[in-house]
Amino acid sequence: MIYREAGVFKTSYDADMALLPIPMDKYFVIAVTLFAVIVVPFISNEYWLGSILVPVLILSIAAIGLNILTGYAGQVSLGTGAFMAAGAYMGYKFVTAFPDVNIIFGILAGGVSSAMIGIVFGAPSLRIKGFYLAVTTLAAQFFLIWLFQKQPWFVNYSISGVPTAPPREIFGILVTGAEASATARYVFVVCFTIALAWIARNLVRGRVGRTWMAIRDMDIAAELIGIRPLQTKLSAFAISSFYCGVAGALWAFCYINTVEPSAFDINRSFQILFMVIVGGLGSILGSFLGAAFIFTLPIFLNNFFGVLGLDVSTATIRHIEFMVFGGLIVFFLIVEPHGLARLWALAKEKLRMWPFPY
Amino acid sequence: YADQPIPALVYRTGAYAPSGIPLANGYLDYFAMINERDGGVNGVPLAVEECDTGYATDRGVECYDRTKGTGGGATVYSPWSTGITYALIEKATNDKIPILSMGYGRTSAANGKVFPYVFNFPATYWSQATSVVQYIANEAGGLDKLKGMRFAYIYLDHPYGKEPIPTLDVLAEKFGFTYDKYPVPPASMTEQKSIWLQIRKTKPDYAIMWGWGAMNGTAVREASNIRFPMEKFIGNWWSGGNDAVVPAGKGSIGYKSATFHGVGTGFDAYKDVEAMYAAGKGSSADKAEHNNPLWARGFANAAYIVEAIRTAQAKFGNRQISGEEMRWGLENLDLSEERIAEMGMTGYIPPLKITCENHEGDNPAILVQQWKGDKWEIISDWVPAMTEVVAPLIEQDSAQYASENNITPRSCN
Amino acid sequence: MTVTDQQSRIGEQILHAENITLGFGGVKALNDISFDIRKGEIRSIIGPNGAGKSSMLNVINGFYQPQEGTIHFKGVPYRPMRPYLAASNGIARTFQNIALFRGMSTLDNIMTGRVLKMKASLIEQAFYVLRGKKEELEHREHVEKVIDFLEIQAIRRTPVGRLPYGLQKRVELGRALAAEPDLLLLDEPMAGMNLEEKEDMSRFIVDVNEQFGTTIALIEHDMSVVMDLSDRVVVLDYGRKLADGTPDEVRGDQAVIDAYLGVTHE
Amino acid sequence: MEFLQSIFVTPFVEIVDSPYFFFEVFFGGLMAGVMYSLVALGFVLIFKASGVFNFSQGVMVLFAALNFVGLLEHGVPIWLAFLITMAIMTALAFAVERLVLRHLVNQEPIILFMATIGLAFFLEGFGETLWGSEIKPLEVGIPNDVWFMGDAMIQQADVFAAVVAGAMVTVLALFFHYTRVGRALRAVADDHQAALSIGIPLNHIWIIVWAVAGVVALVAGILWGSKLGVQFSLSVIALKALPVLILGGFTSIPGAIIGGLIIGAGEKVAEVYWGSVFGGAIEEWFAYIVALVFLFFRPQGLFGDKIIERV
Amino acid sequence: MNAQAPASDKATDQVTEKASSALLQVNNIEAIYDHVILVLKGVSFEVPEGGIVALLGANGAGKSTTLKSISNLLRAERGEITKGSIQLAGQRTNDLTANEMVKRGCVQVMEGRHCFEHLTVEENLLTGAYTRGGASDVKSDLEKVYDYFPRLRERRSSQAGYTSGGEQQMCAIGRALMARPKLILLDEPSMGLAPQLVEQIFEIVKQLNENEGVTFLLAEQNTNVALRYSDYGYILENGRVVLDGAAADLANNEDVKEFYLGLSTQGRKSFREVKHYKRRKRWL
Ligand SMILES: Nc1ncnc2c1ncn2[C@@H]1O[C@H](COP(=O)(O)OP(=O)(O)OP(=O)(O)O)[C@@H](O)[C@H]1O
Ligand SMILES: Nc1ncnc2c1ncn2[C@@H]1O[C@H](COP(=O)(O)OP(=O)(O)OP(=O)(O)O)[C@@H](O)[C@H]1O
Ligand SMILES: [Mg+2]
Ligand SMILES: [Mg+2]
Repeated sequence: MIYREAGVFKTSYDADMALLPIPMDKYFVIAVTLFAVIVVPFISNEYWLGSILVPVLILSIAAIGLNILTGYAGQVSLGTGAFMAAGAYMGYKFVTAFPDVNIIFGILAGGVSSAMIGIVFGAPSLRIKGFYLAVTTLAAQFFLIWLFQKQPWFVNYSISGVPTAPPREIFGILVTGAEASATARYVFVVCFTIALAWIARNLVRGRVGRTWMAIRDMDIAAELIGIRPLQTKLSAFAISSFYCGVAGALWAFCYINTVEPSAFDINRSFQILFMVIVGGLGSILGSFLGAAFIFTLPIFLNNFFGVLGLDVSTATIRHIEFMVFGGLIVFFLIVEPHGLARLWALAKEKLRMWPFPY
Repeated sequence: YADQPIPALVYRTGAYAPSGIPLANGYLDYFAMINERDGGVNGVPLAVEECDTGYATDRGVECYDRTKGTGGGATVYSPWSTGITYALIEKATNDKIPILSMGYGRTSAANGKVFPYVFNFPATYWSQATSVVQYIANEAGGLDKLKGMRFAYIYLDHPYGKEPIPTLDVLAEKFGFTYDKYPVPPASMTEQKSIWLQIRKTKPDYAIMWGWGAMNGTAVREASNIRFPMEKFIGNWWSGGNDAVVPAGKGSIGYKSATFHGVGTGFDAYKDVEAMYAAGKGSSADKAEHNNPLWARGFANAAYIVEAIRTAQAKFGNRQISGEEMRWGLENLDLSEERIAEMGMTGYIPPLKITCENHEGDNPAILVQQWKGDKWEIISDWVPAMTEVVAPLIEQDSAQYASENNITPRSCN
Repeated sequence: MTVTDQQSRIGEQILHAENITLGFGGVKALNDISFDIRKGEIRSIIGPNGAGKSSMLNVINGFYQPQEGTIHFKGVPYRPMRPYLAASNGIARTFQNIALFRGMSTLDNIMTGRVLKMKASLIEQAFYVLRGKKEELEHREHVEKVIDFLEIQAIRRTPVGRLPYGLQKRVELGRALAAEPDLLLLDEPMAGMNLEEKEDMSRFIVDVNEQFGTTIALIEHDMSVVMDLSDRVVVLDYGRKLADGTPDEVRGDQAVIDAYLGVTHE
Repeated sequence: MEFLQSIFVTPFVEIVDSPYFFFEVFFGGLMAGVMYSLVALGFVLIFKASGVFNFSQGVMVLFAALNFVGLLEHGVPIWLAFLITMAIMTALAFAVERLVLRHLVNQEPIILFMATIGLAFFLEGFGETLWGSEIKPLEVGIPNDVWFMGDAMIQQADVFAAVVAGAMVTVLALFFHYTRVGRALRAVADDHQAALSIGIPLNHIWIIVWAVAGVVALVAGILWGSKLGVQFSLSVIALKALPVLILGGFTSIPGAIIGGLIIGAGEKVAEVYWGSVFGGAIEEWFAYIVALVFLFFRPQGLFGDKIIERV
Repeated sequence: MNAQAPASDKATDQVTEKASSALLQVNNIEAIYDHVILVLKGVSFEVPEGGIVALLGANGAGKSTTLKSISNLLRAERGEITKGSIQLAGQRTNDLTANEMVKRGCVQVMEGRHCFEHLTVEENLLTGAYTRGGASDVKSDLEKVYDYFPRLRERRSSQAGYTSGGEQQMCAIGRALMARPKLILLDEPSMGLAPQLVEQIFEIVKQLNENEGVTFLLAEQNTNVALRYSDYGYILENGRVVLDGAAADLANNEDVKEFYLGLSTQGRKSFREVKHYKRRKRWL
């Protein structure tokens, strides 16, 4: 037995209800966290920090957000991009309006305003269900992007329409804008990610999380045992949008350094959706796995052929990249419809039984 | 000598591929030709590395980060996308790598005091807007004729499409014409019926288009559907590729567009390219594609870069030059008629002089080309921009930018 | 059980349904039905398939809105009635076609039974502090009692979707019990169970009824169970009320035999 | 005040004082709607018959069109090209069933949805590797002239498209409702496992619908392609089909066309008469708002199957 | 299939010789869900041509799984047979698809109804006849089913999703009959049916069996009825057959009496009187 949960006895419900009841998991997670915050910045170079890890982490936040909505509360949404945009634009407004308020609040402000918008666009979910709802969330996608484009107010009337993320410091270190070092931006983002992931975990295993899942699994039954559908769904929309908003703000401030609509177009929404599904619906861990997988796969493939040094035009590479990408998504779904997270869990089960087949 | 690393952020895939492919081909063909014909720039071979952005900003940023370090530091970037350009301006400035966003990107970057590392010669959107109006005036027989005219402005509802609006407002003010705005949402570029029905109703004197991707073709198509007089329909230089006229077939004959370089097949430089093709080198393109203004644009862009490298080498020696040195090269670029003739590009690109404070060049101007059904033809001579109109706008916007990002403009003397 | 302590167990009316009429387009699922449930009794509803039994329960906990008639619960009339109101008034139920939250573990399923009793704010939950934490623990403790009571400790953490039918029914009962209801509606809790399990189930029902004094409305097709457990039985037949009385009265009733029981077999 | 006027008064004044123009806009809208319906139809077919929300429908349109022009460019006569492409789309259906659906029997809808997105990526890459990403003109002799009704101008091409769409819808609707296979298709959509248990061969069923959807995609591709030229953007028109889809109802074939007409006319009229008030380009989201409003009263769309809620 | 397969196949062949009359043979099958959850641990039994065989056993014993493995519906639940073989009329059927099984005349009525919600009751029944193509006698069969279940005739035109639990159950059974199968696998047919309907259903089973020679394999909780109507029975306990015999013998087996029929020596005891300390006996 390599991995074991048997033989671990809990003496209190407190212990049993801890975030990670199984010591092995706990140590693992703690180790990873410390590693991410302390070690990574030193061992990895600027490209990895700035162009792989930062975006992956930010997208993970968004993925967690969508996962709360789709994976836990069962409301499929295609409007993620718009909610990210809301975070980005409102965050920008806030930061420029209050230049000397700590940037952290700027980011959070983005999240909060996005949450409010989320509530508005979540309202139809009471009556509209399933794919019908999914498609209606596109209304949010298109309307919001349109709005942010149309109203010069959102970009402080800059003629170009694409404001750059203002540089801001924490403890005298630049964390946003292009001048900020990759390391600083990474640490800033990773802290956000960890905090938000932890909160998400608390939420989904607690009361509100259970009500979400109840609504997801059988909304009528849920209502009959006293769960209020509207409240529950809206809370899911709000929190989900909050996460997306924060992600959007970080995306604009710590990654692409500009607040521009096309960064949050419908393709973004789909990208996040892939992450959630490939990673695993209803799994925080999955959100991370999914984000990492979906974001890095194309880049990997793209480099991969380069590495092979075979003389194919970039176009062909890109097309093959598309094919492989699509192929892999299907492949993974077939191997394990419940995503990478489930694969991980199965692996653990196998480990538990190892060396016996089952 | 170490090779001169030139990462090429191209897009041969995605929604904008039809425009991206010829651009990329032209761009790469010139570098390839230099390597083939002269064995590089003064013996320094150009190491061109493609990275496909698919026109997506984040992908472009990733490409930039991935390639900026290669071969001892990238020389210069041409992002070929307004979005990517915006995202790269600060990054590149930090990394001391110049950006040549030729006829796109941030117009106010023309102010070299605030944007030391960004160049957008030979002309900016705002200059272009003025030139287009100028051209219309010329056609009508004088600026005074503009009074009371009514234009339709069809644009991609995106920062790119909205850029010239401030300029047009000023001009409308100045010359007493009016214009209706018709934004085309990026997500439904292919759906313009309502717009063209309105145009059919309002019967404007001219239709001006700031389009991109599938929007161009659709617009021309719809225009021909409602029987709009094509010679009164003029697109900007990104609406002047073959992709704009192909869908409408015969219907698009007569459609006009701006360009900031010559088109056609006659130029001497092209002969060397064809020679290279014959030798089985160069891009997949065949000489037929040379007629596509977008190919020519990529080609011209590369030519400017190579000339800038020469200029830099003249100062720093014939070796691989750094991004910073390249910046100097670009800033001191001075293309005389003679030099252009040597390049075999007479009539293809105008003489040009870049200075520290003016990164747009000394005489922004456009040509107007017209689609003849099988090829584009230049039907005007250089139409200069109204710099007196544009300059203050550039001042204003770059000033706002500087203050927002607490930049103190450098002095140029 | 002797008559006397039955009286002591059973109190006054807790629920009273008057002339309930419910139709769906053509079909009249319920036609002018009136009956009452007394506190602490086990009240069975039987009748042929499609008689309107489940519909009756759906009316009682507000999932269907009857076209006519009113329902008094604990003396207060209510209509229209939203399901979650019914729940907060103390009506819990199980379903004919199992309606568990398939994606969740047994534990979580039963915990959801207690949502109405949890008051922690979102923030407290988010940071798992104060009430956020306290409640989780308290209620977990109560839920564990339920789990022990139903003898399902072993499957605490199994996703219910994987459980065999019988156990699912048991978990569903657990979820209902967790809410500590005053009135418990059971829709065919023993369908698809073998004798042993039926015995267990009956045991639970009786205990719930006797220990916690919970009033129970029971739909069941297994006559022996119904006759043994219930204090009073109401018989529905295609929307009409056919008979109402003690098991023995009902068993004797010819109409009931024809319409429903058919040949008695034991 | 004068904002309110520009919303509630001016537009109607305009409508009244140039009715021809209104008719033109309205009719143009209807025709645009028909074009959406062509794409929506493909969605409906597959959803109705297997409960799969086939996101790759848009790309299938592109793929079909690419093959079609590709063949034409190689000098294949139109009718032959059409047949060959049909064959290709059928082959595609086979492949999809074998390699994808077969392994995902009885999974949640969203998983299948996701799989089709994966498929979309693959097809896009595949199609463009085969035929390249350049824009290709498509000329199949669809009438390109105009008729005039008074001042109002009517595109013959639009009318042609409308006729084609109408014909397809009628045929398919009849097929689904009155044939044994049609019934089986609906059964599959309801419950894969039960369908299996009574011997409905899921794989055949799926091949059938995907093949049919493929052909629908081809027709859509040809009509759109000859309008825009065959290029990547063809796959994006799927987005325009979605509001049509929910408005008409995922499971209703006539719904696809009627939804299309409503959306088309609605958004065009809105854009022309109210767009300017809001700064233009509102039709993009307006379609969704319209759909939303309808859904609020009929959550299953105008003609979709009622969502059954029982306990 | 894994390594043991050939071996077990040989075994089967011998079996085939031994009892060739068996319409269905299940030889030592192991079934597993999700690659990890082992449910059937070597189940063997056989169903003779024209017989009625009952599978009894507690919840989770694996009855449904067994039936699903026979009808090959297991795959649709990410389950698979990892060992052993199943033979229908002497031919190995492990690798057939579900609809091929139906074509060969083996239909399963699944546990928990599974009607087609959006189709009307009648359409449900008609789809049942899918494998028979456009056969002309479908109409008459439809009538026959309606005669069996008059209630269905009343509700024929309402969507199955809106019918009551029992009505759905009837619908599911009727649907299976429409396929004119040789072998019907009934999973808990009596579940949720009113008493006289239960009797009725088993009467129907009997009729079909006698008049039309249909063979039945039923997984049933209502041991009492099941044993009265079937002629042979197998008792399953978590994945293994623990007892089998002629229905009559089983009915008289003391343990069966006590734990499945609830008839202890002093007759049936009331459900109220069930004792908490009741010894729960298991064969293993
Ligand atoms: N939502 C509904 N829409 C239409 N008809 C309905 C609906 N709910 C119930 N019915 C009909 O009302 C009648 C009673 O249904 P109900 O479920 O109450 O029967 P039941 O007594 O529970 O039968 P069973 O014992 O089989 O569960 C049935 O004929 C059913 O078809
Ligand atoms: N889809 C599934 N995934 C995982 N495990 C399953 C699945 N279906 C059934 N099982 C497991 O297989 C075992 C047997 O289930 P099965 O349904 O065959 O029992 P059963 O005898 O039919 O019980 P019942 O009489 O309640 O129907 C159960 O322990 C159950 O947990
Ligand atoms: Mg019922
Ligand atoms: Mg079973």
